[in-house]
Amino acid sequence: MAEFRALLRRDTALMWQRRGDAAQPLLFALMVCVMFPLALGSEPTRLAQSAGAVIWVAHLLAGLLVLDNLYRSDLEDGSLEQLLLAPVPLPLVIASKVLVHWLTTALPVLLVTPLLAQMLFLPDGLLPVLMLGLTVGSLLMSLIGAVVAALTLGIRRSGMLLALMALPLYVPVLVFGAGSVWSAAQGLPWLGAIWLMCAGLALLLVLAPWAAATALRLALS
Amino acid sequence: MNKIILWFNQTGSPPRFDDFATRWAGPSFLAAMVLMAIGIYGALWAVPADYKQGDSFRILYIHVPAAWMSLSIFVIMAIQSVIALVWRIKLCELLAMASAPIGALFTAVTLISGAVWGKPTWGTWWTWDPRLTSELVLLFLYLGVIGLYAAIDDRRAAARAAGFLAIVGVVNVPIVHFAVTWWNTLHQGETIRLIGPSKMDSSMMWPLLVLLAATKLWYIGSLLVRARVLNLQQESRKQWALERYGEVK
Amino acid sequence: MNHWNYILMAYGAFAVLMLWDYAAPRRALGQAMRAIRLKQRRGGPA
Amino acid sequence: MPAAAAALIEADALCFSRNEERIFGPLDFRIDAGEALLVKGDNGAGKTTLLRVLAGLLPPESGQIRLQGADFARDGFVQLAAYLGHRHGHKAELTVLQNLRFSAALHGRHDEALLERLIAACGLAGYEDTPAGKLSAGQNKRLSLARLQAGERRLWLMDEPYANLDLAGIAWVNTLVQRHVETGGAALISTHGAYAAPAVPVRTLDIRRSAAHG
Repeated sequence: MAEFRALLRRDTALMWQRRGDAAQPLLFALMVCVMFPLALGSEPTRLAQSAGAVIWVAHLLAGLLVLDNLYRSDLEDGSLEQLLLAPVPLPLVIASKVLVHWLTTALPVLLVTPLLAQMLFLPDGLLPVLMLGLTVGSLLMSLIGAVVAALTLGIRRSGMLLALMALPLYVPVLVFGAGSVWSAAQGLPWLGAIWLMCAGLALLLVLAPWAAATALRLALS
Repeated sequence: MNKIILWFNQTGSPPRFDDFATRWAGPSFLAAMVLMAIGIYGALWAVPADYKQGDSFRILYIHVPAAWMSLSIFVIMAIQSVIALVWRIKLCELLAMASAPIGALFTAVTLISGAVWGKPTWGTWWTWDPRLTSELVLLFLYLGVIGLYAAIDDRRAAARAAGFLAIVGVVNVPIVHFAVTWWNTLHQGETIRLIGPSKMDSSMMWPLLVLLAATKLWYIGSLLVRARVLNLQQESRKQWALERYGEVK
Repeated sequence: MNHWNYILMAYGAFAVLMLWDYAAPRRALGQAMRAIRLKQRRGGPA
Repeated sequence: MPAAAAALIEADALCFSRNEERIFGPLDFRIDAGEALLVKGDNGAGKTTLLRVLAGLLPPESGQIRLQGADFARDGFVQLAAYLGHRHGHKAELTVLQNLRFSAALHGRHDEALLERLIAACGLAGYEDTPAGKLSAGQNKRLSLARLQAGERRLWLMDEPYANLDLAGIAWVNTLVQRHVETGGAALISTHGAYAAPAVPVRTLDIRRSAAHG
């Protein structure tokens, strides 16, 4: 798998060159979490009740915001064409792209989530549930997003369409993710929802890169 | 295998399809309208009022067929997209992309009738009933497919991409339904069965069956007209289109 | 017949949407045919 | 020169349409080892489209493409051919060496000596650590051509290789192609200008005349 290492090395080098971009989703998630108390009032019990849900929605929207530049820069400088014509299976190329994209966009927001939780008075016991759910959920959303972003590649101002196409596919992830935090808050068993998401992740780790590769070939043809 | 594709390509050839659609669109609409009239008459007058709910249950007679059509059209669209993508049959691309707006329309009818039915029953326009919520997500799936098809310039590439999204969407529908049902039990505990035609006894069923048939015929009629439009738009340069629809010199 | 206004609203919305589904494609069909006639005036399939 | 029986790449009655409008075809041509094919046609005549169809990126409307006698297969193509597109094909943020090393590694070539030799041969010595974004258009084209050679593929599909090159650059590209063709390789070059062709057996294919309407 020397090619896969070469792909990873190249994508991480690119990530390092554009590490400033990592701030974009992070600041966006922070802003959403700041807007919420301004709208709802600073009364702790009310904020604590919706903290998990707000952080989940902030994560989802931040991921959606930066989904478009997963392939965009490679398309514009012609390197995507070279990747399509390289003797490497395209799903592998996409897997490495999604992994690095997740590292640059979802991981920073994940790392700042404890801070967001404090700001919204999330009960301490719920933080591990939130972090676990968000880790699995953000991977799921990056994989699903890779398929949707591939389909909208040939379109110029595709931001809104991308969101419209991705949201229905994100509904199950959001429901189980935010639902697990809510169940934990009620003292109900919450691990089941996380296991369901892990099952989805195991499935999508194989299916999504292949589906995104097919979608890419369709969109570019 | 390629004999079937050959047959499909021949009968599905644009001029032949244009004839077929022209001939059969009118009759299917007519039949649909007749059945609809009978069904609606039955739903509004022939069936006795429900002692508990009064007359608001009559709305279900259009809500249930529309909900059924919104789901089955999405499945049909996905099947046509699979055929179109795997065997590259242009006719199936047209049929799939013509189905999307009709499905979205039936979904809208389901949502509106569901909301209007909810008002007298619960006093609120919108109830987060799991089925209505899944229906709303289905509407977004439809709009995604329609939006993607409209956004790509090359018609064939647009149909392939939107068809692929329809296939991904159809896989997502049961998952959303499962997730929303779980979500519903999580947040509201055990709720009564909100929309359940099953509790109707058989004497009140016939308008429902008539309307189910009516909406199917309506779909076929609308599909034929819409597919014919897409066909003509794509084939507008070809000789047969110019001869058939050009000015008679 | 109580709640008739809600029934009217639901059936009204149904009728409006079905009518639109009937009318819109017919108008598009007319435009498609017109487009063909216009193309022909451009000297046909030059 | 190895007398390959079947052509490296062969198209027979190849047609392509977009929105039911014939872009090119039917085209019939073949490229054997040891020769180059010049595809002529003014801008927008479908030259780039033809190359993308030959590379399997675009589905043709009808007709057949054969690689070394066998029907077109993506794996067959990526082993046989290298593609030079309109755009650079490499990342502006990465340095010349990083871009070249990545392309070579992608094609299973991992020895540094090859990279050094290619950089020197393409006149980029001294620019190893300069990000491609800082290079001039001509230098970027040289880097793309260096990447083209890194995979050591027999058939080169080159889309407008002479673009943004000065006279010396054009002559250099021609010697490059000549050396490649003489060592058993082949090249398909699309161009809209009347540039001097490389001094090798050359056939020409004019796309304009072939756009017969269906």
